[in-house]
Amino acid sequence: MSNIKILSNAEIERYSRQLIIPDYGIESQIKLKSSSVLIIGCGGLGCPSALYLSTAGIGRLGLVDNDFVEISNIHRQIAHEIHHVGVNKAKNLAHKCQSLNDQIKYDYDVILDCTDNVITRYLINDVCVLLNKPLVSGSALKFEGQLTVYNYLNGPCYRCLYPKAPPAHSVSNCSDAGILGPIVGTIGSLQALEAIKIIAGIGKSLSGRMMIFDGLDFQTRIIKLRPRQIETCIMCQSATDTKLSQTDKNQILDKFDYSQFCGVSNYNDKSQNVTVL
Amino acid sequence: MSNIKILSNAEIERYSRQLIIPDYGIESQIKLKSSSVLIIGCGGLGCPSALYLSTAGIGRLGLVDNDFVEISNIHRQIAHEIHHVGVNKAKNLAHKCQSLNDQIKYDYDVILDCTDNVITRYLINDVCVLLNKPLVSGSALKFEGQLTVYNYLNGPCYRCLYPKAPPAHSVSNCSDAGILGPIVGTIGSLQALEAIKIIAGIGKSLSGRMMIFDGLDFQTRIIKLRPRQIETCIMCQSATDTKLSQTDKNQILDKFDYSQFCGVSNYNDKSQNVTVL
Amino acid sequence: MLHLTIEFSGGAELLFNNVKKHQIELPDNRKWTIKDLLAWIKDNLLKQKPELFIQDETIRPGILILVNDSDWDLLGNLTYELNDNDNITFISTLHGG
Amino acid sequence: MLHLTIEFSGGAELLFNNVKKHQIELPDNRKWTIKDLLAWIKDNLLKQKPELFIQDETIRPGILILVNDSDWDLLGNLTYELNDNDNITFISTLHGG
Ligand SMILES: [Zn+2]
Ligand SMILES: [Zn+2]
Repeated sequence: MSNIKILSNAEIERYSRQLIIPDYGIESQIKLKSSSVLIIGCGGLGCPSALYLSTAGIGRLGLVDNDFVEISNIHRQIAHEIHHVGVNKAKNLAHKCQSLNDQIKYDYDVILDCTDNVITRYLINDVCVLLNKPLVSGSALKFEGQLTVYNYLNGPCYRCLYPKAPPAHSVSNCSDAGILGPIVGTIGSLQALEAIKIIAGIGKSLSGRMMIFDGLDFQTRIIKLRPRQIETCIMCQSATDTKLSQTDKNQILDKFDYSQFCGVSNYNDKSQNVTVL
Repeated sequence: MSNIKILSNAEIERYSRQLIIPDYGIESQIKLKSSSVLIIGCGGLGCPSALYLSTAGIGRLGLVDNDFVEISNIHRQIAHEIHHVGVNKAKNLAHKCQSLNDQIKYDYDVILDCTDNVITRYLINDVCVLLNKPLVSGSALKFEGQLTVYNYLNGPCYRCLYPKAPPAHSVSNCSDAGILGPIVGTIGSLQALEAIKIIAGIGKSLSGRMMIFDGLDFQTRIIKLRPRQIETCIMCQSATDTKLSQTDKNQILDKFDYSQFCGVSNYNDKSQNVTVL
Repeated sequence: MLHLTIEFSGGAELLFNNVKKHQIELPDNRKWTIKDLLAWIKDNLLKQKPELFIQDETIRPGILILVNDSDWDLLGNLTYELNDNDNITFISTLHGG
Repeated sequence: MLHLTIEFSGGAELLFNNVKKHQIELPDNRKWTIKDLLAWIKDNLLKQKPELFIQDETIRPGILILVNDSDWDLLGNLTYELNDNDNITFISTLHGG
C-alpha cells in the first residue's frame, strides 16, 4: 500500500481533474486517501455513493447490507446486474468498487445512511451521536428525495428532528410506493459529495439544512433546521453528558427498545445487521 | 426481441418498483420501452445518464464519443475503469449498458448533451432544433453544475439563450479547471430523469427553466428562462420557416461556419464526430 | 384577509387529494397560530385519515413543518403567529433508498 | 439608498476576487438600469480583465443575467430599472462534463 500522506505520480495523474480545483487541491486528496467511510445500505443510494467515493480516492470504504440482489432492485441499483440476483449486495458492491475489504470496522470517519427503513435509521443515528461521527443521510421515494447531514457542526441529529417515531402504518417504502433510479442516483451522488466535503474540510455542508427534491415538478428547496437539541434529545443529551463513560453510552443503545419505540413487533433483518456496530 | 407495446412478466417484475409509482405506471414504462435516447458524450455526465436510462428500461440507447479513456477520466466517469485506459468511451459505456448496438441512428426521440466544449454544444443544439428533438443539456465544472431542457414545449434553445459564442479565451473546461465526480454524477442522473419524464409525458420538465447547482456551498436555484426566440434566433427561425424543406434545413448546418462562430481555428475531434448526425 | 400558501410534500399531499400546493385565505379579525391553522386544515382541507396528520393536537410524528423554509421549531412551534403571505409547508419524511 | 444583492456563479466570481455574493448600495436620487449597473460594477467591483465581463457596453457573450432568478431578457434586458432589494445574478455558462 502506498504512503498514506503523500500522493504518487500515478495518483496525481489519476486525480488530476479534482486536484486542480482551487477549493479542493492536494491537501483534500490526501485527507480523502487517509479517511474511511462506512456506507450502510448497498441499494439505490448506496451504489452511486460507493462508486463515486471509490473513484474519488477514498482510503477505506465499509459496505454493510445483508440483503441479496433481487430482480426488482436492478432498475435503480446500478452496481447490481441481472446475473447478480441472489448475491449479497454489500459483497457485490464491494466487488464493483474493486475493494477487497468489506469487513466492518469501528473507526469510520463519516457514515452514510443509505438504508430504507425507520428503525435502522434511528439505530444508525444513535450510534453516530454516541460515537460523535457525522452522518450523511439520504432518502428517497417515488420521484422525491431528501438529503441532510446529521450530528455535525452543532446541527441536529435525526432524533433531534424526529423525537418520536412515525406511526408504523404511516410509513411507505420503495416496495409499496415505488422509486425511480435517477432519483436515488442523484441523492446518492450528493451523499458522496457531502462526505468528500466533510473529509476535506471544505465548503458548506448541509449540516443544519436539508435539501428537499421533487423530481416530478423539478423543484428544489433547501430548508433551515433547528440546531442540536441537547436539552430534549435523549441521545444528544447522553452524548454530551460528561459523567457518562463510553461503556455507559454503549449500554444506552443496548437498553433502548427500538422495536417498541418504532411500534413494530420485531427487528427486521436489516436492523439486526447494523447492530454489529 | 419482445413485443414493444406490452410488458412481459419478467419485465413487470424487473421494473415493479417504478411501475407502482402512481405518476409513472405501466403506460410510462411502455413508452420508455418503445423510445430511443441518444447520448452525446460518454464521460462524466454520459456515464450515469446511460446507466440509469439502461436500468430504467429505455428501448434504444445511442452512445457517441470518439474519445478514448484516459487515467484522468476515471475519478468521475464511473463506467470506465483503469484497465479500460485507451478503449473508446462509447464502446466501453455501451458494453457497460449491456447494449449490443452502439450504431448511430437518425431517429432518436430525446438527445442528451453530455459533451464538454462550446462548439459541440452549438452543433448539437442546432441539429436538435432543425430536427425538432428535445435536448436535455447538462454541464459541470469544479463544484458546479447546470441543467436544462432545450427546444421543448416552446422553451428556448441553447442559441436563443446564447446567440453569440463566448470568447474562446473565456471558456474553461474540465482539463484546466477541474471537476468532481459526484457533481457530474448528480447532473448526469438528473439528465436521465428529465429524459424519462419527457418520454413518459409526465411531470414538469425543466423546459424554460434552468437548475444552477453550487455543490461547494450546497445551494440550488431554479431560474426562469426566456421563451423560444423565433424572431432573433437564427436556428429557431429556420426551423419554423414553412418555406424551407428539410434539405434546406440540412444545408443551413452545412453552411454554418462553427469554427469562425466560436472563434477557434478548427474543429476538434469531438465536434467532427458529432457531424455524422 | 390573511393570505397563506400551504404546501405538502414527501407524501403528505396524499391526504389532500394529491394536491401539493394550496392558496388559502383566513379572516384577519383575529390572530392565527400554527396550532389554530392545524385545526383549520383538519376541518377544511383534510380529505381522509386525520390521524395521519394530527395527533394529540399537534402534527403527527414524522411530519416536519416549515415556515418560509425554516423549521417551525426555530419560530416557536405551535405558538408561532402567522403573517400575511407566509408559506407553511408540511414535509413527510422519506425513509426509502 | 438602493440595496442590491449582486451574485456571481459558474466562474464569473473569479473576476471579483472569488467572492460570490456582494451587498451593495446605490444612491437613490436617480434611476438605475441594468446598463448603469454594469458600468458601476466595472468601475467599483471588477478586479481584473474587464473584457471578460463587459463587451460593447453589454455583458459579454456566455454570461446570463438574472433579476430575482428570472432571465433579464424577460424584463427588458439592459433597460430594466432596478428596484430596492433586487437580486442581480451573473451566471457564467459551464461547458464541461
Ligand atoms: Zn439529537
Ligand atoms: Zn433558438
